[in-house]
Amino acid sequence: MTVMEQRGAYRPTPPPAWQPRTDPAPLLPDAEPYRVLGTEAAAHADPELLRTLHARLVRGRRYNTQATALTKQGRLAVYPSSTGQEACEIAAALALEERDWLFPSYRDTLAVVARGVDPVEALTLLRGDWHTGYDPYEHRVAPLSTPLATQLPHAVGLAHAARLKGDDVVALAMVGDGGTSEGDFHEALNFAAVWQAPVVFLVQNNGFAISVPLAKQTAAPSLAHKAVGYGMPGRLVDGNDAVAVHEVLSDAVRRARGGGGPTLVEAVTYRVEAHTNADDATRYRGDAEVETWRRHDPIDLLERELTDRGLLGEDAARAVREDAEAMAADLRARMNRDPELDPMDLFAHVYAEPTPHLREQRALLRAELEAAAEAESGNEPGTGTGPEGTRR
Amino acid sequence: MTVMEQRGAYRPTPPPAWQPRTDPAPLLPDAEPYRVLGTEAAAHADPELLRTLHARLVRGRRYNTQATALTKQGRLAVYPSSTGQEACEIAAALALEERDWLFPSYRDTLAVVARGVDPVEALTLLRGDWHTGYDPYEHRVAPLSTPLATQLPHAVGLAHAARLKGDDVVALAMVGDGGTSEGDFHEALNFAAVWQAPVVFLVQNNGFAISVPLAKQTAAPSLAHKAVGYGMPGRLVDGNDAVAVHEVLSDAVRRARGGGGPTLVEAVTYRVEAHTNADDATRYRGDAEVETWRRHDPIDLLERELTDRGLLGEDAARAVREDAEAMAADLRARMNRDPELDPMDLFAHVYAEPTPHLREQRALLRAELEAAAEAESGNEPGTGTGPEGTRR
Amino acid sequence: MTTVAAKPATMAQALTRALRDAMAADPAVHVLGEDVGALGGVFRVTDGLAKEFGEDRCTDTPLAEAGILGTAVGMAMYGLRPVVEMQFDAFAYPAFEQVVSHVTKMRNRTRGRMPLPLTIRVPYGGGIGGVEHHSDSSEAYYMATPGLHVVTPATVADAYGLLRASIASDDPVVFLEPKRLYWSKDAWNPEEPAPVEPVGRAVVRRSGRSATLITYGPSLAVCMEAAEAARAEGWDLEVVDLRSLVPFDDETVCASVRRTGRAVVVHESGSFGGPGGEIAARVTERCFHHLEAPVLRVAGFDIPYPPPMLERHHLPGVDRILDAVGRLQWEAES
Amino acid sequence: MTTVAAKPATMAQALTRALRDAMAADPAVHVLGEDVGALGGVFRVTDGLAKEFGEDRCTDTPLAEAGILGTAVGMAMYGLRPVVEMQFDAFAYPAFEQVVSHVTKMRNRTRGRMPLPLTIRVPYGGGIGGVEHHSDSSEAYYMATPGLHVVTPATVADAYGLLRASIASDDPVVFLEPKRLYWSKDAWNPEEPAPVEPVGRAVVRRSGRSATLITYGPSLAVCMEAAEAARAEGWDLEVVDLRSLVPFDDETVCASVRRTGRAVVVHESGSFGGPGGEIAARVTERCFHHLEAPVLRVAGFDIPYPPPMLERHHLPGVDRILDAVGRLQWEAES
Ligand SMILES: Cc1ncc(C[n+]2csc(CCOP(=O)(O)OP(=O)(O)O)c2C)c(N)n1
Ligand SMILES: Cc1ncc(C[n+]2csc(CCOP(=O)(O)OP(=O)(O)O)c2C)c(N)n1
Ligand SMILES: [Mg+2]
Ligand SMILES: [Mg+2]
Repeated sequence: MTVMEQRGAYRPTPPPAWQPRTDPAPLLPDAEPYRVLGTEAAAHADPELLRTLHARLVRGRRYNTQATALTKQGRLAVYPSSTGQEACEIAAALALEERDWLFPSYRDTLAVVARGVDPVEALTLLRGDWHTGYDPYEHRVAPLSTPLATQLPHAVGLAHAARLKGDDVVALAMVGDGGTSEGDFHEALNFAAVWQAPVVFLVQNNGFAISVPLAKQTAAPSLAHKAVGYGMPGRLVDGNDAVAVHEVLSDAVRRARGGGGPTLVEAVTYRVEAHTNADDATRYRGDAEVETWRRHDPIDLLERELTDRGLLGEDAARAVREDAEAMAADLRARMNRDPELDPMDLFAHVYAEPTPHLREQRALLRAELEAAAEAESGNEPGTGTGPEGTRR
Repeated sequence: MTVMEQRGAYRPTPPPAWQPRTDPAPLLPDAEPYRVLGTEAAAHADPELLRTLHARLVRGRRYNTQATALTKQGRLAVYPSSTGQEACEIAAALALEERDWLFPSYRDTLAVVARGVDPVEALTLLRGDWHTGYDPYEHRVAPLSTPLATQLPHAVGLAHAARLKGDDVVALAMVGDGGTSEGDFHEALNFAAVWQAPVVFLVQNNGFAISVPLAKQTAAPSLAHKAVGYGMPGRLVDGNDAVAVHEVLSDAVRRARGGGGPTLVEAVTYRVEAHTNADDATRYRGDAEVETWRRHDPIDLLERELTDRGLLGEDAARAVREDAEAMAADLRARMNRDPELDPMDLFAHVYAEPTPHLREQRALLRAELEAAAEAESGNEPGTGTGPEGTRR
Repeated sequence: MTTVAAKPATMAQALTRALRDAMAADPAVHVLGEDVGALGGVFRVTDGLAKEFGEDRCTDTPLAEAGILGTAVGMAMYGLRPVVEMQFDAFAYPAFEQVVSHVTKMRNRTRGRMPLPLTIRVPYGGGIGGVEHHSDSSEAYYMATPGLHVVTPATVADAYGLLRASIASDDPVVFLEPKRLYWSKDAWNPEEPAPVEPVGRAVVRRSGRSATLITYGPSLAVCMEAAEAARAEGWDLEVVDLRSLVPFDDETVCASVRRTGRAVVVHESGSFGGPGGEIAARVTERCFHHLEAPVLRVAGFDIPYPPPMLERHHLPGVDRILDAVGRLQWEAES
Repeated sequence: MTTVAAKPATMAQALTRALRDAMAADPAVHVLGEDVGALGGVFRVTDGLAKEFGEDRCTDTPLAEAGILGTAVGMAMYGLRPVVEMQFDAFAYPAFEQVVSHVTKMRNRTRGRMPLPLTIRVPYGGGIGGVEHHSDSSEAYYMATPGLHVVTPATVADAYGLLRASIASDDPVVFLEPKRLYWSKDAWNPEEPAPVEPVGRAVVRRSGRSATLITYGPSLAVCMEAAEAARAEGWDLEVVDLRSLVPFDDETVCASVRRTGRAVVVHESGSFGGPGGEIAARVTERCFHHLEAPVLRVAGFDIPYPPPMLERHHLPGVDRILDAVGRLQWEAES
């Protein structure tokens, strides 16, 4: 039985007999973002989940500040911080089972690390020693990569393939509010809905695409409202409420896993830092707005709940901080070592086997490097290793 | 004052203070396609409009059958007939003022002709003597062209430009159900909504994209439901009810003209013929379905109404048929003359001025043609004019 | 296996057979694209596959080329071997970002951990009276993108063999199918297809001593005809069919040019920035002292592809090829 | 007009000035792209334009490159003269279909009735330590697409003059801005910019007798340095800056090569199917009997652009150029 047969093939009917192909009502998001923390529902939240989320968020925040500091020291080419968005990053990783797949956007290093990828390997792209530092198959995390929204169809294809193979695998794909404007967003959601692929799309609406505010990005009531146009449910959630995001994503993952098809989740959050360390946010927004959002900080929200319920003692809080500091210290130490690089790697993986043409170019580079090494050992050492520095 | 300021710039607010940026309710389409003919509302329809629509639809149908016949005679390379969809084609053209612009999809020759373009010039692309036969500025009709959905952003840009210049101009852009899956559809609708550009998007949902039925194209409740995701109203209409389509499009045009922004209209119709003369529709659909739709024919629907109300006498009906036959006879006669072609035109309009490189190539072709002409006049005539036939 | 005598088959039939055999041999092979299912593709190349292997193996997709290729990337990431059909050359452009930014970079990006064995079939070129946007030769774009193989058959047997090899390749392949050869026929035995070799070898289709015509795909037949006609002028032309633009078979091409000392590259694609520039440049770099004349190019003009009624003026024909051969400075020899 | 003494300006500043002057001179000129408004673009090239001309003249668009270019096409159809900014080379690919299927074809399609005077600004090339997808050289794609002009400045003064000329052109122009030259400085008087000539003329940046280096954009400075270093080897190199790849100035290039008898094409873009093949082929076609050696190419390798820490091995440097010059068969001369 094919995918289409399962769902009953649509046959066009003239308007006298017309009816909507799916009921739109359940697909529409609620008018307000779903929240747990600060509401009565919070009382029912599992204490263990609250503690785990809290520890992971604190660790995540520390990772962000450490990585930003490393850019100042020249150890990273660039870092797009997710400070303020940690609830989304961590919840996305935690909502998945080990066998599932994560498709991050370029900003989602934190989700990648939360999924289990080595914190240093997750930074390879931004450090600049290679494009992807980790084996995507080890933790089932697609490569971090910058072309926006292009990872979304990949997630759909992978989830579809897994389903065709009979594997119980869900893909969670992340994208920013800006990325929703790209054609790839549209095509991915449409394919996912038509194929009923087990995918969850998480849009982090952090208010900006670099300098462009949401009002110049869309006129929609919410980004979650886009879902109905594909025939999938749209869910709106407070992106700074880790418990709420975790719940909404877990529901969507469960739905996908059960054959219910894809879901679009919009998490309303805010990019508290500049776009990257290279950006100057004062050019396009004022402090007041940032301040409003700092008062809705995802870690604060969690801590308030934990403290109110007496779930975070002095010792536990210290342990969380120490764990985060240890991670940061390790990251610093390892990032302060220069990576070992072999320029010949440039030719190693362009094809399964280099073409004759590439073999020629590889030989040229090898000859240059050998000549340079000779010149260096024979003459003054330390004149650099690039072609420019080595001739004479 | 800029476009954005007029609309009040959105500023991100944390979820405690969150509210939808637009009210989604009025954007959602009705559950049933809007109909007039065959309902009580038909009694209020303007007799003059009914008669005009009828005459134009009959003429349109005749154009379709004539053009299809011309393909059989080898006078057209290909023809995608809009038989069964004439109500959409004609209503689209009639809903516009002269100063407005029409952006047709490749199937919409009929709308182009209904807009005033010469029936022969409208066929240039499909006849193959050039790409576009008419001057787009004469009747404000964008070139008929095949890459699907790519005309939609053009329409948005043109409407936006007109608005910036202070001109009272609306653009109506047509696309098929298949075309809604393209990224360009998404990007165009989003730009239009953000810019509040005076555009109307008309989707002719004719059930198929070549062989692919709608169920494999989308899982949405209707294509009109896509509108809410852009923050524009979606309207669903019986695409075989010329009066209903005309009314819905006229409303949307009026709204756009008044500064109310874009509208997405889905007209539910059916492609009664094969995709083009070259297609074999029996491979992917049965006769029964086609029959259901033939019983909901747009011309029949109109004629029933006109007859019921005594608005179409014997003489008037004959006049309508004769007018259509005269048009067809003229089309036949003119299409049966070989167009006059000058191969040197290939170089005339690539740039404002040919580059030196193109001048060289132009000289080569000219020399070849001159040699061929000489050979032909000197030797046996009639050996063809192409480079292949002329050397010896 | 019973031996079936070779009888005429079209290139389209050979391609269908290649897809079918590849799908039968490897359950990881999935075909997807617009109208590839019930219709069998607008050129009928996927005819019967959905019926034989089911719609999950041969899938009609929504109408969105970036989506088709983008989901195929995801499928390949999960271990499938997708074969994507782009309906026409010009309709592959929406998928260009996926080609350049992911298809060709995934293996390298992940140091070989995530290869993308996928084949992108693109009917290409003119000569079929197609209206605007139905006759593009887009090989220059793909050639200039490292990480792809670019393959194009010129014969019925190669259509089978090269498509099988492309699907079997662990690298992404753009497989360019010359539209105007779809209905060309050749004696070919589907039960005994030539052994499937990896792509990358050009072949000498006609031996000659005077000059070499270097060509591929839709222009091979024209070159063979030109070589025949050239005998009347006293020229004995060699014809090399590249079969793949990437990998490029310098060895076969240069061996021929060193023998003949003269060469003309022939293709439909525009000449400026087209394949011929690369070919002429690399042949010249490698054979400079064997050349009696510059390597010339006979190509489409550098204009948007003409409307059907004018395309014959654009396409490289026998006369234009012979004119170029005539300019190969024959006096210099004597 | 008061005369202001020439003082150092960056290429980015000259580009900003060109946009500002073009907008002031012609109300039809509109700038649009991602972050071009309040932010002034990620390279600050549109700095101040939204403030001076309003957001309707310098507009932050939604994040969708095909949408940006597609709407710009519509704006040009209505008589505006849009200048589109693509944020980085690799992020122009989503707009590729609009470039190939409409931008370059509208004038021809309509027999000149609907010209599309629009400029697509693309920051391109490497050398700035950019992460993956931020260092592509995409000129080969645009060169192979008839109907476009392809322009790229190598000096501060040219950045101003060529951008003004491109915006003034009635044809669509892809204007490639070498990222690594944005902060390069040169004495330049914004009040007395060089007269704006139409694009299409190459210029000899350094005269020499031994061999010609043919280059453009980001590689000009490297070639000038190489020419300086070559003096130690006894070579007196001429350097030609193409300034536009389309139109291509055969006259200036061939005059130089005929004088020197030897040539090397230098660019960052990959060599296979890259600009150098076309250039080498056409120079050879036109100057064959003047050539002492084949025209050689020094280019980026045919690999995905490397990560920042390895890019110096990829980019053509002085030594690689001198090595190529050394292979120009100098023995043959004596
Ligand atoms: C296709 C593409 N276009 C442009 C860019 C340049 N760019 C990088 S990040 C960014 C903004 C992204 O905004 P959003 O999607 O909201 O994600 P956020 O940065 O807020 O996480 C832009 C325009 C890109 N990376 N890819
Ligand atoms: C970008 C693009 N992809 C593919 C095609 C080939 N093609 C031509 S018509 C067609 C089907 C279009 O379906 P739809 O949009 O529903 O319009 P209809 O034919 O029903 O009027 C296809 C796939 C094309 N013209 N453009
Ligand atoms: Mg954002
Ligand atoms: Mg349709």
